[in-house]
Formats: sequence, C-alpha cells, structure tokens
Amino acid sequence: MSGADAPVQVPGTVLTMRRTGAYHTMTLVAPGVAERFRPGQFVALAVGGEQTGMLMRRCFSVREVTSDYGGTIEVVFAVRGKGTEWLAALRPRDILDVAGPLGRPFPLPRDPVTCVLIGEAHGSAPLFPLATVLRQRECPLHFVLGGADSDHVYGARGARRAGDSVSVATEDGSLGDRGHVTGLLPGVVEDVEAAVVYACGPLETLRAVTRTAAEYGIPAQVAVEEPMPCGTGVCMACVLPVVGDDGSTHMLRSCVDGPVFRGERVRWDDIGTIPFDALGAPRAVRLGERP
Amino acid sequence: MSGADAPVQVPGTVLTMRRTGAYHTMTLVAPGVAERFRPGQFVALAVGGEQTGMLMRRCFSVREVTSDYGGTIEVVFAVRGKGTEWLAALRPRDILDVAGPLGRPFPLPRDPVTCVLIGEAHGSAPLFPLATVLRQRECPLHFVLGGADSDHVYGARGARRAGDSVSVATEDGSLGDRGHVTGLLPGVVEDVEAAVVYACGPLETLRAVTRTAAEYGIPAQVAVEEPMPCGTGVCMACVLPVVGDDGSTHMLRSCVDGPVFRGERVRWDDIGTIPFDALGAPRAVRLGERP
Amino acid sequence: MSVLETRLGQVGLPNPIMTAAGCGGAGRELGRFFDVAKLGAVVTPSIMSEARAGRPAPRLAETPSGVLNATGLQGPGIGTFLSRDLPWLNEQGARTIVSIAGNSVREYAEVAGRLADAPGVTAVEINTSCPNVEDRGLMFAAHPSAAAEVVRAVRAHTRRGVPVLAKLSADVTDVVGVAMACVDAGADGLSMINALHGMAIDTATLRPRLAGVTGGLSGPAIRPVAVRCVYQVHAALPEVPIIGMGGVRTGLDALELLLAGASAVAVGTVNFHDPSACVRILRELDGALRERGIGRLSDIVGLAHKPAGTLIRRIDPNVGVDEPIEQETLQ
Amino acid sequence: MSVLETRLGQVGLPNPIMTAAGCGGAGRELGRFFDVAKLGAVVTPSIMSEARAGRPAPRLAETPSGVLNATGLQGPGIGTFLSRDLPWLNEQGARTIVSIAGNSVREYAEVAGRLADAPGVTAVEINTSCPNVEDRGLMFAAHPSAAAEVVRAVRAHTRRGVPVLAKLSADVTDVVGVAMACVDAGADGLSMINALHGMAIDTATLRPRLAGVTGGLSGPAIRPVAVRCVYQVHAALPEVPIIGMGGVRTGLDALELLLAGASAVAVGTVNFHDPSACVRILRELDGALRERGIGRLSDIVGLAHKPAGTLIRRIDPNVGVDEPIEQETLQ
Ligand SMILES: Cc1cc2nc3c(=O)[nH]c(=O)nc-3n(C[C@H](O)[C@H](O)[C@H](O)COP(=O)(O)OP(=O)(O)OC[C@H]3O[C@@H](n4cnc5c(N)ncnc54)[C@H](O)[C@@H]3O)c2cc1C
Ligand SMILES: Cc1cc2nc3c(=O)[nH]c(=O)nc-3n(C[C@H](O)[C@H](O)[C@H](O)COP(=O)(O)OP(=O)(O)OC[C@H]3O[C@@H](n4cnc5c(N)ncnc54)[C@H](O)[C@@H]3O)c2cc1C
Ligand SMILES: Cc1cc2nc3c(=O)[nH]c(=O)nc-3n(C[C@H](O)[C@H](O)[C@H](O)COP(=O)(O)O)c2cc1C
Ligand SMILES: Cc1cc2nc3c(=O)[nH]c(=O)nc-3n(C[C@H](O)[C@H](O)[C@H](O)COP(=O)(O)O)c2cc1C
Ligand code: FES
Ligand code: FES
Repeated sequence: MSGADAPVQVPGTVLTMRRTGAYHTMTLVAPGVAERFRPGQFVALAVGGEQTGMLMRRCFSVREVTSDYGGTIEVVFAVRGKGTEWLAALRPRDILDVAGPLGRPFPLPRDPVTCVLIGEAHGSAPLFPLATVLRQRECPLHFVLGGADSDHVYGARGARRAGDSVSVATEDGSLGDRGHVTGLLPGVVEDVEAAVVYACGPLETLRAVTRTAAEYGIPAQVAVEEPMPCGTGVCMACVLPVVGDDGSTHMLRSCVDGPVFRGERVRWDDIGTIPFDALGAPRAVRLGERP
Repeated sequence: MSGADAPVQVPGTVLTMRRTGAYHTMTLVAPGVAERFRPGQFVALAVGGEQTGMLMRRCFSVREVTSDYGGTIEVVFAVRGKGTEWLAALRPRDILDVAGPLGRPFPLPRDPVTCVLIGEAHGSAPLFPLATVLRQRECPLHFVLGGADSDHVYGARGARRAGDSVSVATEDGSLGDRGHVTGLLPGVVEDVEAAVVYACGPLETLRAVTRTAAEYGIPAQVAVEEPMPCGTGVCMACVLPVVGDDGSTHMLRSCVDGPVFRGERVRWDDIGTIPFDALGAPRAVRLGERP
Repeated sequence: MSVLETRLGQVGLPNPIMTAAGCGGAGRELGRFFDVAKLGAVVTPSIMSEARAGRPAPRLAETPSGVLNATGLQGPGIGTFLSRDLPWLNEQGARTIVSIAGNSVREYAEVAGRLADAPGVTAVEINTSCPNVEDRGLMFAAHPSAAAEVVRAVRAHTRRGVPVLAKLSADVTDVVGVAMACVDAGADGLSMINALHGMAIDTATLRPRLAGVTGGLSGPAIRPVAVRCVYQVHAALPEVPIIGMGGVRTGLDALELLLAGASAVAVGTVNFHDPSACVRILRELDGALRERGIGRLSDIVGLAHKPAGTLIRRIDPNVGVDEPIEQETLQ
Repeated sequence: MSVLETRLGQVGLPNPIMTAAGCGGAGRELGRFFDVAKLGAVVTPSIMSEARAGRPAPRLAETPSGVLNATGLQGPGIGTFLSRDLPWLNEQGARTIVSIAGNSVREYAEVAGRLADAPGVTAVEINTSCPNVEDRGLMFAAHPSAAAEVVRAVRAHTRRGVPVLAKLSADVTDVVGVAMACVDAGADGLSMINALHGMAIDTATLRPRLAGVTGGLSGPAIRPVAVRCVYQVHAALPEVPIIGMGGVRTGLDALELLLAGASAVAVGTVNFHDPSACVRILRELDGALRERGIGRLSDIVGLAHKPAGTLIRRIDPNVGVDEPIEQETLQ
C-alpha cells in the first residue's frame, strides 16, 4: 500500500478540452498522479458518471504532466465507442474518477545514446514525456510519426520542437511520405545510427518495429495498447504471451507487467492464443469450459 | 396513431434551469407537447443519457406551457433519487427525451362555478395551468397550499396572482398556519361555497380531500402521483382500485385512466392491495407465483 | 424492404421486430406513437381464461440496466380479448401473436380452443413460466415433461396453419433439454427468454421492493443470458425458428440475437423507456443490415455459429463504415 | 466498529466485506490502493493443482451494467500460491479465504489436502462451477449429487476449525436443492452467486465477442438474481452462513444482500471499475447501519424475511435521515 510508486485514485476535474486534428485533448487536475508519473505509464478513467452501466475503465497514455493546481495530466484520445464518446462530451469543471499512474514505464538508457521514437496515430502521445526525459539525459532524439491521414498524425509539430528530426508517413500521402509509418523506420535507424527504438501504436506496428530493431541488433521498447478493462491487474483480461527471464512463455498482464515490453520478448505471432508451450497451457482442448 | 389528442415523443432541449425554494424548475423546448397539453396532464422524461441504466421514465406534472420556440413546457421537481439527481444537474442546451402530454386532464365545469384548488408540496404545480383555464371560464378560484415547511410550499406567490384567495399551511408553521394542508380545506370550502375541489398531492392528502368534499356533497377531482414507470400504459405498474361506471372495482392504470380521478371512485383504503371484489381478483392466495 | 422478411414456421412476416408479451399492451397504447401494422407482429400480453386483477403494487422496481416485475398477468381474459382487443388489432392490419397462459394444462387448452376460430391469429405463443397449481406451483417451464405436456395440449387445440411457439425460461439447468421436449411435443417454434427470477430489497424500508416479493428481471441487463440461450438452442435445433428476446434496446442488439440464431426479435422492457422503440429498432436494424451488405435477413440467422469469413461484409471496428448509410427505406 | 463483526461458521471476521474470487487478484494488486487487512477477508482466485494459462483473449466484454468473462482460471497453481501469494497475505495481516477449483473430485481433494497444513487459511471456498471432465464436462454445480461429492471430498481434507464454503451457481432450476445437498455433505457455509452463463456477439465482426464463446455474466446487472438466490436459500436454511455476491457496487447493495440473508458480502466486478471499491463499500455500509440505528450486523441478517416493524429504524424514503451521519469510524 501507498509508497511512492503506488498509483493513486482521485477525482479528476476537467480543466480544458480541445480538438487536435482527429483527437480530443483533455487536461485534468488530478493531484498525486503527476508527481508519481514516469513516461510510458497510463491512467485508467471511469466513464459514464455515477450511475454508469459501463463498468470497464478506459485507459489512456499520458501526454504531459504539470505541477499546476496540485498536478495536472493531459491525455489525447480518439472517439471510438461509447466511453470515449462520453469523454468527448465532458466540459470544464466536470469530474471523473482517475486511477494512475499505472504500468511499467519506459526503461531509460544510462548513457546519452541516440533514440528513435516511433508512434502511430494517438500512439505518439506517450512519446512526448519520454522525449522530455531523454533530452534531460542528452540523448539525440529522432521522431517517426504516422497515421491514416494528416488528421490522424498526432504531434508532428510538437515533435519538431522536441526532436532532432521528424519523419512522417500517412497511408493516403496527405502528410509526409505515402505508406505505413514502419516503412520509414529502417532508413531512420540507419541514418541516425540509433541505439534504441521506443514505440507505441497498434500491435502490427509494434511487431514490425520489433522486427526492424532486431535486424539492426538494437533493443525495441514497445508500449502496447491492448484492451485493459481494469488497468490495475485484477481482471486478467489483458494478457499477452511473453517470454520471461526463465526462457519460458508466460501469459503476462500488459497493465501491470507492461504496457512497455522489450519487443523481442513478446510472441507477436501467438497473440490471441495460448501458445502450447506457455506455462499452464491446456494439454488438450477442453470444450464448453466455464470460467 | 397520431390524432390531435395523441401524445408525441420528441427530443426536449433544456432552455432554463432554476431553483424555486426546495424545487428545481426546468423549462424545456419540446415542440408538439405544448399545443396538445391540457391541464392535469403530465410528461414522462427519460433520464441518464443515451447509455443509461435507468430504464424507467420519470413523470412530472406540467407547470406551464408556452408557444415560444415551437412550444415550451415547464416542470417543477424535487430531487428524490438518482433520476431527479441527474435531471437537476442538466444545463441549458442539454437534450433529453420527452413523451407527452400524457394522461386524462382535469374535467372542466361547464358553468363559472367556484373552485378550490388544493396542492401539497410540488403537487401545486399542475394547479396553475388549470387555474388559467378556469379563469378563462370565469370561475372564482381559491388556492389552498401546503408543505412541510415554507421552502416546500410551491407557488404561494403565483397563487396570489392567479386566485381570489390563498390559504397556506405548513407542518412546522414556518408559513401560514401550522398543520397539514387538508386541515384548511373544510373552512375554505365552507367560506367560499365551493362547487368543486381540484387536488394534487400524496395519496393521504387526496384521500382526505375526497372525504371533505364528500362531507360537503361536492365532487373532488384528484390527480394522483403514484410511481409510473412508463407513463404510456404498457407496463401495468401504476394500477389503483377504482370503482367503474358498472359499479365494480377495476385495477385501473393511473397513467392512462388517470392521473385525474373522481375522488370518490378511488378505493383509498384498498390501495396497495387487490380488493377481494375487484374484477379478476384471485379467489385464493396463490403463493410463489411468477409474473 | 424485402431484406427484412422472415419466417416463423408456416407463416411469413414482413420484418422480424415485434413487441414482447406483456410489454406492448394490446397494441393500442403503442399505437398512439406509431402504426402497429409496421411491426413484424404484435405479441399480446399473456391471456388467460378469465379476467385477472394481477398483483398488488408495487409491481415494478428499477435495477441496474433492468427492471424487476411482478404484475401477475393482469388482463381481461380471453372473452374480452376476443371481443375488444383482437378486432382492434385486425382493423389496424397488424399481425397478432397471441400469448396464452394458464395454471393447469386444461386452462391452456381451453384458451387455445377459444382462439382456434378467431380470425387474425398469426401464431400462438405459450407462456410456460406460469405456476402449475396441480404440481406444487412449480412453473411448467422448469421441467421438460411439464412444458411438453402444455405444448401438446395447445397444439391439439390450434389450427394447422397457425404456428405454436413455446416460450421458455432461462431459469433452468438445461434450456436445450426443455427446448427439445417442446419441439418433440409439437412446438413449431420457440420464444426465449422470459424474465429471470430475481428480487430486490428496499434499503430504506428493509422490505422486498415488490409486493410479490420475487419477480422477473428483464431489460438490457439480461441480454447476454438471452444471447447465450438462443445460441445454445439454435446449435442444437438449427431448423427450429426462434423469437429471440431479452434486453433488446437497439438495432444492433436485435442483430446480435439474429446472429445467435433467432429468426425474429421481440422488444420488451425497452418499450417502457422508449415508446417508439420498436420502430426505431426496426429502422436501425434495416440500416445495420444494409451497412453490412446483407441482402436477406435469413442469410444471417445463426451466422455467429459459422466460421469467420463468409460472404457478409464484416465491419472493421477500428474504421466503421465509410459510405453514409441510407436511411430512406422505413416509415 | 464492532457493529460490523460477523461470523462464518467457526470463524469470526471483523467485518463482512471481502473480495470475490478472481476479482481482487491475490491481494497485492488492490493492496496498492488500500490496506487489505482492513477487509473482512480476501478471497483468492480459484486455485487449481497446477499452473494454468487460462483462455485466449479476448477474455472480457462489457455489457449493460455487467461484464462477461471467460478468463479460464489463469493462475499459478497451488504450489506457487503457497510459496508466494499466501505468505504475502499473511504478512499483511489479511484473513484469507482460499477459493479452490478442479476438473475432478480428486483434483479438488488434492488442492484441499495441500492447503490443510498451510498457516493463515481462514476458510476454503469451493468453486463448484468447473466442468467435471469425468461427467461430460457438466459443471459440478449443476447437479446436487455432483456438488455434494466435491464438498464431501474437500471437507474430508480440511482441518476441523477451517470452514468449507460451497460456492453455488444460479444457472440451475433449483438452487435450494443444490444448497441443501452441499450442506448435507458437510459444507459449513455457502457462497452465491457465481457469474451467470451468458454470451455476446460482436455486431461488427459478426462473431462471438469472447474467444471462449460463452462466459460468465457478472456485475450490477445480475444483482437481483443474487438477492433472490440468497433470499431463497436463507429461507430454506436459516442457520447456514452465506457469503452473498453478485453486482455489489455500494454499501446499500451490500446491505441488500445482508437483509436477504447473507452474513458476509463479496465484491467482484466492481473492483475493476473502482479499485477502492471494497473499502468504500465497507465505509458506506458502516454509515448505512448507523443511520438505521442498527447496533449489530447480525441483527439484520435476513431481516427482509421478517414482517415489517421490528426494532430497526426504517428510513422514510420521502424524508431520509435528519441527523448528519457520522462518518468518522473507518480509515
Ligand atoms: C495503456 C493504454 C493506453 C491507451 N492510450 C490511448 C491514447 O492515448 N489515446 C487513445 O485514443 N486511445 C488510447 N488507448 C485506447 C483506448 O483505451 C480505447 O480507445 C478506449 O478505451 C475505447 O473506449 P470506448 O468506450 O470508446 O470503446 P468501447 O468499444 O465501448 O470500449 C469497450 C471496452 O473495450 C476497451 N477497448 C475498446 N477498444 C479498445 C482499444 N482499441 N484499445 C484498448 N482498449 C479498448 C475499452 O477500454 C473498454 O474497456 C489506450 C489503451 C491502453 C490500454
Ligand atoms: C403523474 C405524475 C406527476 C408527477 N409530478 C411531479 C412533479 O411535478 N414534481 C415532482 O417533483 N415530482 C413529481 N412526480 C413524482 C416524480 O415522478 C418522482 O419524484 C420521480 O420520478 C422520482 O425519480 P427518482 O429517479 O429521483 O427516484 P427513484 O426512486 O430513483 O425512482 C425510481 C422509479 O420510481 C419512480 N418513483 C419513485 N418515487 C416516486 C414518487 N414519489 N412518485 C412517482 N414515481 C416515483 C420513478 O419515476 C422511477 O420510475 C410525479 C409523478 C407522477 C406519476
Ligand atoms: C412488465 C412485464 C410484463 C410481462 N408480461 C409477460 C406476459 O404476460 N407473458 C410473457 O410471456 N412474458 C411477459 N413478460 C416477459 C417479456 O415478454 C420478455 O420475455 C422479458 O421481459 C425479456 O425481454 P425484455 O428484456 O426485452 O423485456 C413481461 C415482462 C415485463 C417486464
Ligand atoms: C474476471 C472474473 C474472474 C472470476 N474468477 C472467479 C474464480 O476464479 N473463482 C470463482 O469462484 N469465481 C470467479 N468469478 C466470479 C466472482 O467471484 C463472482 O462470483 C461473480 O462475478 C459475481 O459477483 P460480481 O457481480 O460482484 O462480480 C470471476 C468473475 C470475474 C468477472
Ligand atoms: S487490465 Fe485488468 S488485469 Fe490488466
Ligand atoms: S406507468 Fe406504465 S402502465 Fe401506467
């Protein structure tokens, strides 16, 4: 209980809401969260108000923290379903329950090495607080950002301020190169002689990032965004097959053992299954089993 | 379907919200409702927003209608449970689903006779549109209002404008006489030589009003406010034992056969039971029956 | 609109959306909000042989995303139904499915017999959740043999061309077993599910919230149980038409039950919340089918049982549909 | 705080609020939000003889006021539980109720046997909703005799002073029958209810939303079913302590289950929504009891069965409580 690295649960007060391209940017006063936050961590928000029928939390990467008003956090989100629709309709002074910061942060390099930060869509958001810390450690930073179209590339402008270079790709070519963001990665890694890649985005993107990093023999630190109904480790819904230090595969909860994993530890091809060699995998298929 | 006396279901837009003593007064733009409305009718509001887990409608008497903005309605309500709490937090421009006008209105006298209008707590609200119509028919009007304390007497000031006299009683004596509002009724009926009593309030009050009216040999038209989960006649929850024209007791739905009943037709002592002589009453108690 | 046509055994319906028994009055009440002839059918409250006053109030209680009810089948009895309610429905051009109830096999048979000659009965639905006074008040639906006995009696008293549907309860250990027994006994189709057995206690008065103590839990809260029952029974009896119901609130909820194996979908509790629910759901369902490129409703009945990758256009949940959805068809 | 003390057979607990099996981790996770020793007890996820990887994702789906889950009892197995999780709970000073599961009577007995010598086991809860591989995969909870057999085996392998609680499923025709069979077989108490059998279909992909196809429905949606089961079983077996659970979200929800007949209340799904739920509910319950002038928790266990007008101060719902409620006691 408590301890500096334990999360807090507090009522968050909406300070501002604004549109950023396809996204909504929400700043919350959430005392206690900001001071504990480390880049890569996320917050879990309760949605729907007091009588809500939506029991799952909605998780969001933190885009920025400040110490104003006892601590603010900023999240950037896309409207996707009922919960984010509700969030988008919030107005300043509305209150919602915030738990955070949650999850393992990005590991940081001890020495000032060259870092590539790659993000797809809103996945760029968590790269910014990371960039701030890496800058303090004097690491050269190169951003690689992408999305479906220019509206869905988040943070290109901010990245220009924060990074030594920014490369952008969109599926429809409306901003930067045409194509998928991962297509840019090998070129950038080679050009800047990157020592590590940090990534956030959909699984397919993270898998491709991991592959590229492996080809160049550098580590990839990837932050996953799989559905996390609780965010606190109690529901067991967010598991991924990950190879542990013991060499065997464990079904790890991405909310507490992640969201940041070393890319090569994740068994990307087996996501959505229980690999037969995972610890505790069923020996034979058992049909009709109840939880 | 349709027809001038059929209700409508429309999105209502909050125009204003204000506090009136212990009550909230909400004005809604609800096109179609105002033009169909007759005094004594009510509206059924959906509460909780689109994903609401609250499936029952909340019913409210209409306090006033205007033809502004295509038709507005005003309701006066007390915060009681989760639904009214949600209503009280609405702000101008918020939208909620409105069905109405619903129910049978107050029957009106053909001739300009002296009327006593008695209301307890927010039960005074529906008396005001009634007063307007009775005034048009040149009926002398006398208000009798009451509540727990001065904050819970609704509309004393408005009644002074609308009526020929106003008598007030509060349980704690903070406004008017100390005591229950029904205690004032015999005196007023006698003084003004009333030809009819109109009443709205809790069951106990309506029962007492009915008794007094009977003693003076005049009719009582009472509007009940029993829980009405749908307000449209489909859920069968709002039944009361009422003696019909055929002389036998029927379990009538107060939302469609009421909310206004002739007081002496309601079997007040048997509310909350199925009188043994009601049409279709069980011949013997059947235990453990399922709906 | 032909995309929406469906069949319940011997009869065809223009669309699959109907009221659930006891939740849409006798048609007149909702008829003030829309034309009831637009629905696939109107299912009546369960009719018994005699008038019934029902249970004392309070009869309904609100629960999270649900409603508990113990109304006790208040109704006018078959006589008044035939002379007053059914003619009105026929005048409107509505298709009527008459739900019937009884406290003994004889009573069910009697009501069915009186319906046999009535014009304008599209189907008969048997509410098997009534207590059997001849068997310690146990509900017929609880035991395959008791349910089957009722079905046999009603089928024997109903005209050939009129389908008999058995309405099942989910409050059983093995709903598939009850379903099979009903079909073996002659049911042409199945309706499921009735409200779950539930209860609520008032924490202010410290007493049960319903005068009837326990009651039926319905509404969106129970939809996952309804989907499961429809799915299990359709898997076991793929040829038997099912009217799915339980917590349907939107067109997508109706689609969910169709995918599970229902051929038609009834809307109950949500009518209390939204008197236009049935026509709204019909419109939403129509839009949802078009969006997914589904040409015929029958193509998707039970589709969730089939492996992914059939002809239907699945929608990428991350993207949604690009083209604006045509909404012209209904109304 | 003595007002909140309660008993489960042979053991006393400082208060009636606990986590529900599988919904509060092994204590550590919620321990970051509050001191788990403040709870009446921590109920562990169901422990099996070996480590289990559980089911593939997606494992959870959101439904109206509920959650569907098919997690497949992922867990470390009894060995790691005893060496890693139980010692941590003991260190915190928590009271631990160990939930156990198996796919055969032998497996239950084996797990119970390994628990027998472990220090700090306050009670053993038997999750009877597992499929019995020796009986066509039917869940033990479905049949009184199967449930009883498991109870007998576990009771035989458990120390005298440690209560054995049988956790029941509501997905049966007659929950009272199963309860009686378990008590006759030696259960010292009962826990109810487990999640209801449900299912959801994704209307975008047109496929089941859970990889496991069907799953367990939990959360406030099912609370009325839980209240009904507790009420029925308490009526039949008033001396048997019950841990009530199913959709408890607030202190008043907990009170509802106590009034129905539970001696303790477990909080499940709502922990996902609110990691501080258990301590909040405990605080709210404490306030609610004081408000009503209830001096001892045991005075209200099953009170809803008794006629109105006992000693307890009922609250007029129209007025509420006049005096400000003292909130000092907890934390
Ligand atoms: C660690 C983490 C960080 C995230 N950061 C961001 C961010 O910065 N910006 C942003 O726009 N989104 C982010 N997401 C995704 C975001 O949580 C979902 O888009 C959102 O929860 C969808 O909720 P909904 O109510 O709109 O959708 P619904 O479909 O109604 O959600 C139902 C449930 O499924 C979960 N869910 C549904 N879709 C997703 C998804 N794609 N990813 C994860 N959970 C999902 C929801 O959390 C909820 O529990 C993040 C997710 C995680 C796990
Ligand atoms: C015809 C009619 C006219 C009414 N007019 C007014 C009015 O003008 N002003 C006003 O303040 N109130 C009025 N009421 C009462 C008002 O409907 C309830 O106070 C309100 O619905 C309570 O909702 P809740 O969500 O706050 O309470 P909850 O207890 O959460 O409500 C749960 C359910 O019970 C019903 N319910 C609970 N208490 C009452 C009650 N006392 N009376 C009726 N239904 C109840 C609710 O409608 C809802 O369906 C009227 C009721 C009726 C039937
Ligand atoms: C108030 C009420 C009355 C009902 N009356 C009947 C009835 O008369 N006959 C019947 O078979 N089912 C009856 N039901 C059950 C519904 O028809 C339906 O099966 C159940 O409510 C589930 O659907 P829903 O969740 O859409 O309401 C009733 C349900 C409610 C809520
Ligand atoms: C994700 C999840 C996992 C569960 N795991 C278990 C379990 O391991 N053993 C068990 O007996 N019950 C398990 N349950 C059932 C709960 O303990 C509880 O009985 C049920 O969810 C009803 O309570 P609730 O509505 O408060 O969640 C689980 C429920 C959920 C939602
Ligand atoms: S999100 Fe619940 S355990 Fe990870
Ligand atoms: S409120 Fe539903 S029938 Fe009257």
